[in-house]
Amino acid sequence: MDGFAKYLVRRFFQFFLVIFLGVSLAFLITNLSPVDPVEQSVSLMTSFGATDPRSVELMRSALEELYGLQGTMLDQYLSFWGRVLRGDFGPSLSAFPTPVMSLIMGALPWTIGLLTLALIITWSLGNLLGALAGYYRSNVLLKLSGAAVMALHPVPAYIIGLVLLLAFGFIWPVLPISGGAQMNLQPGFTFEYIRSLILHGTLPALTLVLVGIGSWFISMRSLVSNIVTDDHVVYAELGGVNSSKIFSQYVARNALLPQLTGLALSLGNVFGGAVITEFLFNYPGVGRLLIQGIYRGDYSLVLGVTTMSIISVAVAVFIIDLLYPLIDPRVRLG
Amino acid sequence: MLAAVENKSASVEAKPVLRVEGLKAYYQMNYFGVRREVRAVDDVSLTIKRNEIYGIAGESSSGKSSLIKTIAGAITPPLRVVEGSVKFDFGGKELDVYAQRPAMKAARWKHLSYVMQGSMNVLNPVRKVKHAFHDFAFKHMGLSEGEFRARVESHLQRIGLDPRVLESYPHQLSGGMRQRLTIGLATVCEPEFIIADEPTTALDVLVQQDVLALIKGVQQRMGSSIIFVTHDMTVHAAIADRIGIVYAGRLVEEGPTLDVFQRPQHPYTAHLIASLPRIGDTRKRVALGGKPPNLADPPSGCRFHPRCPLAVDKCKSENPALLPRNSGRVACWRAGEVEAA
Amino acid sequence: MLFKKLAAAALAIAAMAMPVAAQDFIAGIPRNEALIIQGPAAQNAEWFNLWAPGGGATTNGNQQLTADTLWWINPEGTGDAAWTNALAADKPVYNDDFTVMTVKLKEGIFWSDGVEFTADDVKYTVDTQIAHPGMGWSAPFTVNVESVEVPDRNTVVFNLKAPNSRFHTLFTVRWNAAWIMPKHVFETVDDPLTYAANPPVSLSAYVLHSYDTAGNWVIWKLRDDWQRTSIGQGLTEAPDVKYVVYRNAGNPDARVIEQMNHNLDVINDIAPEGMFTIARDAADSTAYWFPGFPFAHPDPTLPSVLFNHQVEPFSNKDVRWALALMIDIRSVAMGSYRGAANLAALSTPPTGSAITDYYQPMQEWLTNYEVNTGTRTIKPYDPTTAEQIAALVKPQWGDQIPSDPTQLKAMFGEGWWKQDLAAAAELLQKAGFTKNGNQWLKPDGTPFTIKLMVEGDAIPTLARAGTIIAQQWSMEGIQTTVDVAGPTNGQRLGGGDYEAAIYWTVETWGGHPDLSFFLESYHSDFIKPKGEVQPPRNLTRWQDERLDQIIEANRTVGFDDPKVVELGMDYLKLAVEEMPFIPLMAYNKFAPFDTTYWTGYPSAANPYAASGPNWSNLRYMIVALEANPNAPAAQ
Amino acid sequence: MFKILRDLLRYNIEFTIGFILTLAIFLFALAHFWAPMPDTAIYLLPPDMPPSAEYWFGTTSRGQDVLWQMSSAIWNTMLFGLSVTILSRLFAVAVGMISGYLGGKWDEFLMTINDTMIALPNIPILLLVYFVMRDQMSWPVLALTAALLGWNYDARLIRSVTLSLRNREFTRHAVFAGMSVPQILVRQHLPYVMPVIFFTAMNNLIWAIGLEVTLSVLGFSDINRPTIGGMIYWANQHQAIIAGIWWWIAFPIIAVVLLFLGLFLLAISVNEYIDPRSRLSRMGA
Repeated sequence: MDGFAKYLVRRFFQFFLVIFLGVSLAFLITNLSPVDPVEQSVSLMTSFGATDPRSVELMRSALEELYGLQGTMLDQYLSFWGRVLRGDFGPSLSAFPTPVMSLIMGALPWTIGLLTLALIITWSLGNLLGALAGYYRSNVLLKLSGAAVMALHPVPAYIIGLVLLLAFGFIWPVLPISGGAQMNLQPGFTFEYIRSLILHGTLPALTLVLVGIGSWFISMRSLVSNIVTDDHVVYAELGGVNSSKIFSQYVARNALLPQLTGLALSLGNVFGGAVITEFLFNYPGVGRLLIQGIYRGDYSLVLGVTTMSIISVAVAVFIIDLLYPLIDPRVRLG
Repeated sequence: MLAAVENKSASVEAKPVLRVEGLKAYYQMNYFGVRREVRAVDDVSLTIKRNEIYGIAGESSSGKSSLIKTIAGAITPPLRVVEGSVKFDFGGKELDVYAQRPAMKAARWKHLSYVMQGSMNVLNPVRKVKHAFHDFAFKHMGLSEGEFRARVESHLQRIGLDPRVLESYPHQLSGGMRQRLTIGLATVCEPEFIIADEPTTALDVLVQQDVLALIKGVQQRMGSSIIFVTHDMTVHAAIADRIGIVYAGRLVEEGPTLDVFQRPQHPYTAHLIASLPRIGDTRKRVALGGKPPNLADPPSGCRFHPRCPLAVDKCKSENPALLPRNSGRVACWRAGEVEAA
Repeated sequence: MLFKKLAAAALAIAAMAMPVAAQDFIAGIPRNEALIIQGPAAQNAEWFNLWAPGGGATTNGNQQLTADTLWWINPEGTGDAAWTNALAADKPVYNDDFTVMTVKLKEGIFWSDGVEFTADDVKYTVDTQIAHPGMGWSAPFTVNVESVEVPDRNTVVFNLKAPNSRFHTLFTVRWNAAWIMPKHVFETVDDPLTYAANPPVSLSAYVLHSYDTAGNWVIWKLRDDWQRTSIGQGLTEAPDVKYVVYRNAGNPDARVIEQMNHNLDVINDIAPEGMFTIARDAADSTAYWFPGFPFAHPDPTLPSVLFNHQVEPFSNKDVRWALALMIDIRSVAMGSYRGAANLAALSTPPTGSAITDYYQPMQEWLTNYEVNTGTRTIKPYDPTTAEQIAALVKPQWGDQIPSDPTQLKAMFGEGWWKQDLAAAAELLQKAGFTKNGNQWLKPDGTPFTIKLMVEGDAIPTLARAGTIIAQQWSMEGIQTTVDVAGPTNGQRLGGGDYEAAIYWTVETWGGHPDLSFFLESYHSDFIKPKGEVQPPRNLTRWQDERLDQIIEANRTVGFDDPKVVELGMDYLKLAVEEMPFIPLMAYNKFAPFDTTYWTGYPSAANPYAASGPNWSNLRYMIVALEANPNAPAAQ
Repeated sequence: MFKILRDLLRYNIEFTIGFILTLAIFLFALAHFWAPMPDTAIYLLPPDMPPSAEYWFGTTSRGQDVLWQMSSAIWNTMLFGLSVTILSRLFAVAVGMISGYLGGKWDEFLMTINDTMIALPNIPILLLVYFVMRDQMSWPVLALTAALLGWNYDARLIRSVTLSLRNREFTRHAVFAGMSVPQILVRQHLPYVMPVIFFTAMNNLIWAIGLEVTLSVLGFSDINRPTIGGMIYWANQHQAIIAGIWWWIAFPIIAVVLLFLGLFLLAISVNEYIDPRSRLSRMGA
């Protein structure tokens, strides 16, 4: 227990160090970006109206003050940490004065709902198919599905999404291609709304599944085909243990361990959003928010999303590290 | 057919439990340029009697491991049986390993168990030991869960293991304990036949002695037969009733252990025995020249001839058959001459 | 087994999906009472304060449908018809030296919460913004306004700090303008900068109905008292459009699909190819600005090749002219717009009143204009480019392309400069350049190469134009690479961090000959040294005394004075001579309308409103639309 | 080496198919050096021509031959992808093996950096770096940036392999035999790590190409340089899919898929060849 406590302290320290380094790096890169939120706002305000040059100067300095962008980078860095510790990323610069946090919180349920579901489907299906394909190497159906997955794997997400959009939005227009739910529908636990959510989520989720399944499939198949030559599997076969038991308890169970780490990491990454898919299907999630933030030079928002993402990945890695001994009896902490 | 079996059951004691006839098992590879066949098991015939420990000896890559895997029906392509048969006789029922696969599968562990090479790693690392017993043996025993557990525990105690190991994970046990456990697993169903492939190789000498005693003890209690493979002649001396010497995929000599050790008939056997350390023996060991042959391209005639101190021209061209001589069998044109050497 | 399950799941999804067609596209709102307009995704979906920074920047209908101010100019209109008195009863009245502007307001106009609109609202709008420097129109009010007086409830008097004959343009909507604030609402608010104005009080015919917190749509509904608005007072019967839906319809491909599925009535912009697809596959249910090719609606902006005059050798007008003469405008038109471009040789957009005020009267001058190449003089203008482009697109469009030159000029522009490589070479030699093999060397002996900046994704047609011009220059020995600036485009242009770029630096009223909209900012007083940020519009940092004189003269002339056109021509002639940037064409937008539910959209033949959904005067289109009697019945 | 290749070709059908596919696409991509027109030239051919005898894969809306565009695009994309893959493999191997073998403080230090990099979200960081670099952002810089973001997960994998090798018999032998740390890592451990490298390289390559396409789709690409992402970018700008110019996108995607199938088959057959374990089981003990 003493060893465990020591380990926990060390691991905790590392956890915070990772977050500190990651967020600092993100702050640095974001602040080096030449996209200036003040200029973006000024050009938004002046690009369509007849604005005389003297006013623009005035507008610029007023905005700098309003956005709190005065002071050195170090000042901003320190005040940034101060706010982060309070769970506040300050006001968004492109949606001033709405707090970044409320923008993220508005987008997060969409992203988490869509991505978590898609990830779980992808992970389960990819691992199941991959494990079966690795174990029953001569099965024709599995070979075919393997070939299909392999062929799909290198196709870019954007293309898969676009093809789905075209197929189910135009050629056979049965699914909505844009947005998160039907327009003017009251959100709530009503059949109508949930059905609408599912319908709107189908194409983006399908895109994510088709895009993501390949790497799980391939890594699982490779893990399994290594494990089937392990002594304990060969021995179980010689021992006449029935093959479904060998598959589930001797092969898949061992192969799943590294995949769980991958799952945890991917779950952590959910907070970063699925940029291309959200962008393509107009899904109101974090990925779309992030891209808008980048385009508009809203580095409060970009930093907010990035920080959330860093923290969630670090937490996921941390949790899986702590849970690992429960999943894999060989690993002991300390 | 069934009637014939019934008829023979009277003479069950006399019947061998394992009969290997003209067995040829080759690695047939078209991979990586090694397109030739590797004749890992080349025309081997042997029988093993009830209640007998049969040792198979030979250098590494002599094909002894392939032979025992082929006997166990544990081969996967590219190793294939080309000719011959492996037949067990369990309680009077003849079982052809390669012709009756489903029956063979059902017989595993009930009648035939296996102690594998590197058997320290044969237990599933992520499951507790008790699951292994359950998976392997439960269905053969016809017991309730509780009875089964009690049986396993008493069995473990008998072989000197604390039943609490059942609740452990394999990595929590020492190498010796794991080995014992494997033997326990292999013997829990009290099978008629046990195949043991280098079960003691990775153990240190003290544990090795311990394990050998255990195997022997279990065998004697159950009256099982064991086919036992190791390159270590001292192990054979300690445990085997009969031994067979394998060289380059062929059985070159076979006989009662004592006879083979005292009067080896094949020059290769003689070499193996001569190279054993003996107390008080100060003679210099003479190393055998050359390397074990490449099984993909074996020498003509007697495969041992390039290394044989007694080789004559005939050895290079004609392959000697394994023929009875004295108390055993030997395959050598100059069989017996080695005794004088 | 698994595959069976998968197939079953797919069927289940399909079964759930089938009823989509049978369902209202918008829950609870009859499709045939709603006009669906393309809007962008709103980041700040719950924010309806138009006066805070960035307020109104999202095209969600807020400023398009609820805000109002004194006057409007229809960018497509000509002459008096282009002018609308909205909240003002009449045109602005200035005193002689343009230091006081008096405005009479209309009566009987009410905010949507029932409070009457008065002169106090106007005064409050100006005073409040001056008091809060972060607000949208705070800066121009601070610069211009000394005080605002309200002698009676229908009159506002602005006392200006200095003479300004264009002060009223702050309250004149082209795209937007200083919208009037509801005094009775903002008075109760602590900080007008952080007030979300949710729900917004409307001063125009539509009012907020509902919106998506995720920013994908906003629905506006016709006010019950629509008559008590400036737009309603001009109508004889209630508008057919009961609901206006601004929805984010996704990327250009999704927009085309949605319109062909009749889920999007008004598209803001798509690529020419998307437009052609709609014209090919959905011709029966769509309307366009032109009835056939080139379809597009020209915005009053002027995409040009911009040069940074503070970077050598672009300060030399001979170099700029040489680069202009190296361009084969026909390829540029074909490559950027598939020929559907409205070409411009003059430095003002060829739209609205500019055609009759400037382009047509100046044709003769252009035809006779001479350029001295150093060795000879040439007449570079080619008035037949419209016919040439017509010949290029005829194979694809056949009978849609008329043969009457006048009609062709309306479609493809009046004319442009002939590609003249020999003259271009002479001009470069005149500027001290030498040619080594197929590579031009600058006077200092280094190779002449150009980085041509384009925006890229948001304005794809200009990126396309850029790659063609780059290729033409490269082929003539000036290695040109295209540099995509993306979101940094505006800043790099403003900061002078570019050599050459494709963008616009000229925008006009469209419906009025006055050029002060952009020209005011071209005065040399506002030019910043290299490295500092230039205020909007004079992005090339062109500096010329003659230009300053024109600008100064324009300041002292009234908005509707005939002299305005004369000064405009002086500017245009100067711009031809100096070629500070190479004007290419109008910014053509492909904005097809779905006629399944609505008819009576504006067009080149009946340009009663602008067609872009982010232009505020779209409201004049919305109230004019008629329900299509053949529309599918509501469910 | 040559003999191994010949034997692999002769006796391993998977290797043969993979080899032929990869070689064919490599030669096809190589052919762009002999293209009849520069790959940046536009409007030299009639636009929007469907595939025909004259233009096998049709022409783009920009008047380019899809065949030659693809040829250049595959070359450039693979150059980018392979650069990312090789660079990131180097990082991953170095960090993973050193961390796994040395353990202790070094391990903690390297894994902290590693975990930090894992936690950084790729797309925003890449886009921000793109903004910072602006027109200095050439493809090698982009490749380096991507490589810096793409090694960390695999480094952890390699670390765990090395960790398990550290306590093996042969490592102890090597230590007693006086081998230096780099020698042990390179000679003794690398062969075991190689399969991991091969297997992750495929995924990394796909990731890198996906990244290139993503950046292009979002409008952050060097549009002067034909790449797979660049082709998609331009096809998008011309709404090619909706306009029915499917050959502009379909052929490059098919080529990429074939290339990856080829690479995958190569990888699994070579993997079998170099994996000490699977070779062992094949040869028999």
